[in-house]
Amino acid sequence: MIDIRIQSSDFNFEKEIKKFQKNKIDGAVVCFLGSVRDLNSEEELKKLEIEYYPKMAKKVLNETVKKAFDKWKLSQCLIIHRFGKLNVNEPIVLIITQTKHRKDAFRANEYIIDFLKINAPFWKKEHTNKDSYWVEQNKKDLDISI
Amino acid sequence: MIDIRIQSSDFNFEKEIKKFQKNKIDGAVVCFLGSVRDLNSEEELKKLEIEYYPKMAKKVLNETVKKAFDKWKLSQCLIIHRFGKLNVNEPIVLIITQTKHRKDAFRANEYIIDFLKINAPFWKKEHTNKDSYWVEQNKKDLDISI
Amino acid sequence: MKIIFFAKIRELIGKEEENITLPENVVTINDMVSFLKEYNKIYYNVFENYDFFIACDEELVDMDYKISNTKEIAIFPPVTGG
Amino acid sequence: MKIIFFAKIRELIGKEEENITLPENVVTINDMVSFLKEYNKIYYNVFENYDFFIACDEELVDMDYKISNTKEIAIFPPVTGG
Repeated sequence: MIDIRIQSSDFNFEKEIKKFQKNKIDGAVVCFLGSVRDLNSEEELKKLEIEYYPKMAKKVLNETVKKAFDKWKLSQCLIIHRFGKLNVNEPIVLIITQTKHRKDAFRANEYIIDFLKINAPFWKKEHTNKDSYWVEQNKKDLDISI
Repeated sequence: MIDIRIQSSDFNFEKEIKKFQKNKIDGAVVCFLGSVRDLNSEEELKKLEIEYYPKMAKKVLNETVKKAFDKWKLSQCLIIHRFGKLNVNEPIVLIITQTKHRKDAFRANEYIIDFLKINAPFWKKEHTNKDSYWVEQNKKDLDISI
Repeated sequence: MKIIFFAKIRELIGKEEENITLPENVVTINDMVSFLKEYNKIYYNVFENYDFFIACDEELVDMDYKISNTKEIAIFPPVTGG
Repeated sequence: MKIIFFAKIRELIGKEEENITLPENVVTINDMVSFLKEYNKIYYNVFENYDFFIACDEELVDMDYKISNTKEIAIFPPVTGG
């Protein structure tokens, strides 16, 4: 099962994880959850806005998950990436990977978020109490060899 | 926040993860969820029974999490490990790690589950439709260098 | 040719998309960028002063990619999702 | 000395715990194992034929660990949690 969703609405963690628990064979599930952080500055974050290129984003996420399926023995994989205006603490991205052996679930999950960070066409804009700023790409993300 | 629980009852994923989302600074959360798998044999698993050494289990999990806090910049960590008789698909262990940078959350989470697997005094017994068997230690777990 | 823009580059260009007839001598992405830089000073500013990526029909491409069969060209800044 | 057992070893011994007065010449874990193997054939069988670990007051110890200040000794098979 591959489930990729790009949506503005929030999601229910319990509901998503329960789908993975129905798999009787593969006991290891790893989740990555990325949420909106407050700014490390004097300004206060009011909203984090996420813009994306719909057709390409879906395509890149699909290709990423297919690569992960080829490299590790994934039985199920979910990606939810949100767009629109989000508040501090709201979830941005959820990635769930399921495998028989836990090492594979960790590796696959990290691979997907690393790849997503440098390749998937999403852009963040911070709306603070003073101004609005496009987020700059984190150079650390580019240093990751995949 | 360090939260370590050893309990027979099930837990609510949504409720546990929501506590982590309240942290406004650290945006990366990684979860590991281990569940009861069906047997890869002709016999049918009826129950998986987990026995443990209460005082020592609590101590080992505490020490493990403290080591993880020292090695990575963890802001929060939760471990729930269940005991008693569980059905196929029921969760056995949940580990949640939260950090500012996602790499640390992945590393710390994997460190904790690896360490738990070889050091925490829990034992699994499989009750099938035919007989009962104590689970043998997975040699792979011992090969992990920490 | 339909060109679409995203995020900061969309704001700099001042529109979400633009239909431009590219002259016949524009063969590669590099040719297109040179052409657009001459086309007006807004494009000149974007390509001179900002990091950008180009995708042809939803695939990232290099500057020497030949655009002849492309339906949609997207120009956007470095991605910051996840 | 209070000795407690877990999992398969608990089942082999046939009880959850046993209070045994160890003689004065039992100084290390190794001495205790030798003593228990002579104590009865159930212990002999366990120590001869099964993998076991020993914890003194909830800390895993080696065979040469001195047990003098220990309050509780636990004997159990390799762990299989998680």
